[in-house]
Amino acid sequence: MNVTTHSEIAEFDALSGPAGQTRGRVLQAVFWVLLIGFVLLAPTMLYPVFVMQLLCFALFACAFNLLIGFTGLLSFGHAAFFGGAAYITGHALTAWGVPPIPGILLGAAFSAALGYVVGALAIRRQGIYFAMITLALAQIVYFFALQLPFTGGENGLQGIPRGHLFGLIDLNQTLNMYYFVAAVFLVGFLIIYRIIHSPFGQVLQAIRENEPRALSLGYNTDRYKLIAFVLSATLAGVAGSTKSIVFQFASLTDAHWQMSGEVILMTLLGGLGTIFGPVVGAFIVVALQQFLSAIGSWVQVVIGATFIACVLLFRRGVVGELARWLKVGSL
Amino acid sequence: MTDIILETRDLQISFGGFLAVKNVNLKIARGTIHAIIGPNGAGKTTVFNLLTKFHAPTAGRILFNGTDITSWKPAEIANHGIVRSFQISAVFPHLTAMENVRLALQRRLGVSYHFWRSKKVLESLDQEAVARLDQVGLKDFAHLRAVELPYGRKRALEIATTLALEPELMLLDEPTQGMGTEDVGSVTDLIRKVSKGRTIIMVEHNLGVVSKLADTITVLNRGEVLAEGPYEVVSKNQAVMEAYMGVSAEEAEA
Amino acid sequence: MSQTMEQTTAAAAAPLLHIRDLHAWYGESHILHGIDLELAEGQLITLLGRNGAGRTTTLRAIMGMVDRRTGSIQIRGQEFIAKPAHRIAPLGGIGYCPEERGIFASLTVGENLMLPPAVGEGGMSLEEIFEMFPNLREVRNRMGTRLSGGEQQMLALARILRTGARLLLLDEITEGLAPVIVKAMGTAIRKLKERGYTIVLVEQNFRFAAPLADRHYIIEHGTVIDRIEAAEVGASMDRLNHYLSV
Amino acid sequence: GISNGVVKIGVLGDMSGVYSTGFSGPGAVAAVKMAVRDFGGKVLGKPIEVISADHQNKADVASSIARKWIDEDHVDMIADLTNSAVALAVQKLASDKHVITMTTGAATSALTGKACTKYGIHYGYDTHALPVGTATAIVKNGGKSWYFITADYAFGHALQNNTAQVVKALGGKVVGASDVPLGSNDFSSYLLQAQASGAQVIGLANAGQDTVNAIKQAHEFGIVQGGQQLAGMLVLISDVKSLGTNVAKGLQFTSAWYWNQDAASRKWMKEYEKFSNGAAPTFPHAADYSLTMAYLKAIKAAGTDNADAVRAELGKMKIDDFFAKGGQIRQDGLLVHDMYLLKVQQPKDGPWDVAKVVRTIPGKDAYFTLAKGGCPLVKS
Amino acid sequence: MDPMMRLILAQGMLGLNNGVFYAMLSLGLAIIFGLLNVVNFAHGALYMTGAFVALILYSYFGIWIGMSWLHIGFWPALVLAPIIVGCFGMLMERYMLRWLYGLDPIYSLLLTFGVTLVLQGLFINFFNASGTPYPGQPESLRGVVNLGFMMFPKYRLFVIVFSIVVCLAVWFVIERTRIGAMLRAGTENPELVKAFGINVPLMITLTFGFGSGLAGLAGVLAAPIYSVSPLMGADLIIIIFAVVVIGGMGSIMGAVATGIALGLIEGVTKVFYAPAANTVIFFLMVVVLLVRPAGLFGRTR
Ligand SMILES: Nc1ncnc2c1ncn2[C@@H]1O[C@H](COP(=O)(O)OP(=O)(O)OP(=O)(O)O)[C@@H](O)[C@H]1O
Ligand SMILES: Nc1ncnc2c1ncn2[C@@H]1O[C@H](COP(=O)(O)OP(=O)(O)OP(=O)(O)O)[C@@H](O)[C@H]1O
Ligand SMILES: [Mg+2]
Ligand SMILES: [Mg+2]
Repeated sequence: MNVTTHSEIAEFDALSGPAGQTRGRVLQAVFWVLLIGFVLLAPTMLYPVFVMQLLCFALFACAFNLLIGFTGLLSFGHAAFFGGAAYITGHALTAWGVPPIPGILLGAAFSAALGYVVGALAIRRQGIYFAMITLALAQIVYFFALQLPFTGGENGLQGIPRGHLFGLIDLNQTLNMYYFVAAVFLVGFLIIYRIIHSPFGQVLQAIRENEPRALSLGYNTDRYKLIAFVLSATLAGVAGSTKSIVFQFASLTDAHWQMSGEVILMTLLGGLGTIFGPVVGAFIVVALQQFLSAIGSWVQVVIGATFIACVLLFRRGVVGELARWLKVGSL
Repeated sequence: MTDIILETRDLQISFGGFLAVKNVNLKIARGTIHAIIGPNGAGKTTVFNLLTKFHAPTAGRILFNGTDITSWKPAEIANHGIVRSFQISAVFPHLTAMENVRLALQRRLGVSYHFWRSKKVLESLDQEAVARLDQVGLKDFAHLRAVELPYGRKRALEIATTLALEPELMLLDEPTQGMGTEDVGSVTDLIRKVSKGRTIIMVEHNLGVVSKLADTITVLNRGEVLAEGPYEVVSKNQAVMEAYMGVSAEEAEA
Repeated sequence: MSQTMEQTTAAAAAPLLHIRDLHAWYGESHILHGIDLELAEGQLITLLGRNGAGRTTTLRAIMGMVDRRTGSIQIRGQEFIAKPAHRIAPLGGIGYCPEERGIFASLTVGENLMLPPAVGEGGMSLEEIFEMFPNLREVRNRMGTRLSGGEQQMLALARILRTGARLLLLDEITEGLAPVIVKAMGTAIRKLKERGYTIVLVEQNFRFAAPLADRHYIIEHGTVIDRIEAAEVGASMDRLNHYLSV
Repeated sequence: GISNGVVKIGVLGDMSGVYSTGFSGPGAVAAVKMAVRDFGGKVLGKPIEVISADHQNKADVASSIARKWIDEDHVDMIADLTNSAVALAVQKLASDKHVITMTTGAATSALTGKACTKYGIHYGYDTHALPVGTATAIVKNGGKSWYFITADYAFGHALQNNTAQVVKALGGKVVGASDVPLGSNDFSSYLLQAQASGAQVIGLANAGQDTVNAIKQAHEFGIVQGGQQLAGMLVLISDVKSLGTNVAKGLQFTSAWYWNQDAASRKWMKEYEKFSNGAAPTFPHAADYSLTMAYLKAIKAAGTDNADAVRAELGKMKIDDFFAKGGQIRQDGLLVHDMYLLKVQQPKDGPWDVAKVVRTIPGKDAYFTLAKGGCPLVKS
Repeated sequence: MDPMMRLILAQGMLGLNNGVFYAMLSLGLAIIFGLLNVVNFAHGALYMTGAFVALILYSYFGIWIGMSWLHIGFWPALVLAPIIVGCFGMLMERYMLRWLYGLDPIYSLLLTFGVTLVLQGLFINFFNASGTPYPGQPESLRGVVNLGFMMFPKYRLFVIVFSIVVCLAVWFVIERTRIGAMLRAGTENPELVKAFGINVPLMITLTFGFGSGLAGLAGVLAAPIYSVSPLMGADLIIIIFAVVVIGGMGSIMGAVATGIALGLIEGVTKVFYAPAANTVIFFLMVVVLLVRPAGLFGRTR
């Protein structure tokens, strides 16, 4: 029996002695400062809606990374959770007049449930099959998004009201909306950071690196994988819900497989299995789309080429390469 | 009558019609080291996989301390004290040696599903983890990542991790494979040391190691038990000589 | 061109196969720890040793079928250590018969037989092969794995004879065969030797190998621990028994 | 005065998808630019700038572009908005931000009905006006039972509903419908369903390439030979061209404009062909030209580009040019003007003369009345 | 005949028509997967490229070389397009995928996904996202055949027969020829095949080329039926993935049979509940996963 099945994703061979560890800590601190500083100050320098979009996708990518980077499972159907939650939140806000935060929670709950079903089915097969199955299941979700009466089919759910936070703060004010999104992002990011650095996270990493061994140590790996899947789906849902409030829109684009591909690109580009990588990756991809939109559909070519370059030349991603270059364990 | 910790009854598995293990009846006495030898492809690893539920047997039963465990899941087996090592070194390469061992200890705390807690809660285990590493001579390497350890040390780490689960029954698949001579010696000593108070089943090609360690030897050939007994008995067995060494009867007499 | 000339002259004097300090790894497992051996054109040597000693790995290392190898492998004076796996057989004129026989389950006997491409002049014709292994003629259209162990072994040998290889690496060709077939294999190997083939034989069955070999190498733990010429076998029986006994 | 010292017109259209060749696309941008040129490039002494973008037929893409145009680039008016889902989304968003939209490519009558807005103008045609000509003619000719093949989004459903109303009002009936995703490339299975339904008429509530594909495949499967009639509810002359007049023979369709309808139109057509390097215009392109002119004239008349003032001016103006005859923009934002029922013919006046005008439908018959539209703004 | 029966048969014919495309595509995918362990996401894009090559040969190539009267028609395209697409596939294997062997197969999936985006983007840029009709359908295949229960276009009938013949031919080549024997042997035990002196890397390149060529061929066949559009392969590839999960990657014939069967099922579903037709395959996939995780013809790898 072949037991060397640990995935080679994010294979670091950099040495990290004690010196590397201190350096790693310093660098992490730098990243934290940069991140929080950026989140707080960005709307003064950049178009706030653009930054909100960035943050939503960054959260989405981080949630996705929880699965691929820290559990070693490539889901090719994460758009289902992102888009699905967007629809649920949109509907709750539009039709039932639910306030924003309960709306987001509803979306997240939906994604969690959906994640449970998809995850339970998909973990029956491994590796490449896992990817194909998640893709196909996401396609079913897409079908429902297209067919169910409340989703508005190809029109999408339009004009979702942003509403008032705690009945007080008007989210139609751009800056209010912005800081709400920033808060959601930071909370989500912290949750992910905590999951990675929890006892549970340790087991996930063990499973990623050597599943049979983890199994022989008495860990019910399928259960852990499923929980990780559900967590990832839930947070992806939070990102989707928030985005639907920002743009007042839930549409098929959010649930389309190309979205699943984009989130993979963001994560890969930033660095699979790194903490800050997906944020950086999301920034690069969203900014690329934004600034390249002038050249129209060439965007897709550029995105595709980035994908190829990433896979061929720097599989560790921007942050992963940086970590290796600075010889620190993880960022 | 000896105390039997593990027993198999007519254990059998076929892969697409190919019987890799046929009618294997093992009785492992508590507190002994039991070696399984046999030519490549005899089914040794497969027997291990059956015992630890990585494969489901096509027929037969497995009894552990008298309980039928045939239908248990791999994780359950491990939780009841049967832990295995692997033919190829099985560590978590990007975790430090200490974290490797700690993963085995961690289950005891019952926090493994706690994704909302900081892993600082695990630090209470650090001391014990280091002690375990010390047992196998890896104390000084506690903070190196496993991928950075030389091969022999990885095997030692694997054994330390396995031990940390305090298994009643340890299964070691070719613990000395791919090691230099010095390492073989130290691992042999290590196994002898840790065998106190527990039962070990091991697969090993290196007969030097087997003869030094094993109380009982089972010889497998083509999925079947060919002979069983202490080293002196098995090594005189005619069938074993032929099947395993290819020395025919006349030659042995000559 | 003069260089090629030199090589050919050198080859005539040098052994056909010359291995020095061969190390090999599977992944991280360091299996061979420095193998040295040599044999001249037309000779037959055996690699003896216990299970797991590394004899199979030696042959696989020659064929480039390990994850990493270092040292030197010269065939007719040409260095092979850095050659990619698929160039080794044609360049060296080698036929390899693997331990598990390597019969392809999804191919018929005929297809299995015709699969390896020619690596040299003068390969046996189908007629010659069927003469040598009459059993194979009848089972030509059967699927590879529906053969008895003995037939599979014959097929594995036969298919490399077809290729015109002059250097044969044979791994445990008597493994698990009935005595009568072992005998037949013995006859076949003897015939091949008479025809001038050069052969490396990995064997557990010393009785089978002894009368055929010019020299025995004893391998343990990935190194050659002893080397016994055919003539010395009688005198060295004790030593041999010690190496090989359980 | 002019905000930011420039009048910015954003052409938000389908630049690469199913509607990029007939309804929108580079042809629409050209029409708007030509209008700006013809207006003199300046209004109230300030330059006029035209920017454009591709909404890829996705309402979300469109709204985020529109949002950015309005927030960041200070666009004063958004034109074209082909695709009903896009138009509905952008019209609402822009109105919330007090920016005028002048939709032309999109057809749904909801734009000036339930979903009407203060600054949203629907210019050219709508799903109510289309069947009035075509469906009436067909039902009166005996095509009483209908089966619809419908583009599965706002536009298709609106067109199907409006057509069904006309059919029922004249005593016909609808026996079934198939919803087909936008941009589908195989209509054969839907056509078979339609065939099996036994309906006399297969109504195509779709547009552009979809309509062309459906008609072509109906011919391939011998459905027309089998005795059923096809009715394209929204057909452009470019569609007729790509079908070929043989396949399209006998087809009747309703259009907001036909280039060969009068001298002014022929003249404009020539100008446009010159301006856009030989590309022939469709009626939405003509509408794009006409609406730009109207908008600029309104600014000039109002003396400012302030949305409220310009909108008021647009409501007051008589719109009467080569494109719109007897046109008037109502309170709900709808431009009411005459429509034409065309019939495919063998070309006489050059390659684009694929049809002839059979009947002119006066604006008041073609469009719904203010009261019937259901626009909430109209109450007072 | 009962009209319901008629409709079922008619939709079944269309389903068969789709099914042969599924079969041909999953066949190519299975061949590539079998030998290289690469799941080629770009397979759909290669199919699309095949269709475009046919379109370009007919409508544009002449203009490009300044001979606007030149239209390279369907029959030459049927030969040329697979060759061109096959060559592209070989370049892709040789200069990209090769660097990823030995890594987690996920990377090759991602790489081919990237290739898909690039190809789609390029064709959108040059031909826009909507379909362009392929005008080169051969005269001899125009018109309809009366099947008794429906009028069926001759061309589609040709496609069904031709594709089945191609699938059988591929099956024959793989199961009955020496080249096929090498391929099968390579799938089973590439190491040993290499040791026999067969240039396995070259064989892999050629196989990839062949699999890609099959996709290209399917593209040419599709061109006259569906209008040629940059996105024509995008949704198809996901269906093909589901086909592969249902059928398992076990056997060549398994891929073909599953493809055709699913096309038929899809077609018949249209009769009863048309909106579900696009998804029935995915539901089937779920059922198969629950009952036989390895797929209908699959062996676990
Ligand atoms: N999952 C499997 N599917 C099919 N055949 C298998 C599987 N696992 C093992 N086998 C076959 O079962 C037989 C026994 O294999 P096993 O690995 O148990 O041998 P072993 O005695 O451990 O040999 P070695 O000393 O080489 O490790 C072999 O012929 C092997 O090919
Ligand atoms: N693919 C592999 N990966 C890791 N270790 C391996 C592999 N193949 C063989 N080994 C190990 O290498 C060592 C030498 O094996 P080898 O097959 O060369 O032995 P051998 O002398 O031929 O014995 P046998 O009589 O069993 O054939 C053994 O310990 C074996 O377990
Ligand atoms: Mg083994
Ligand atoms: Mg061997």
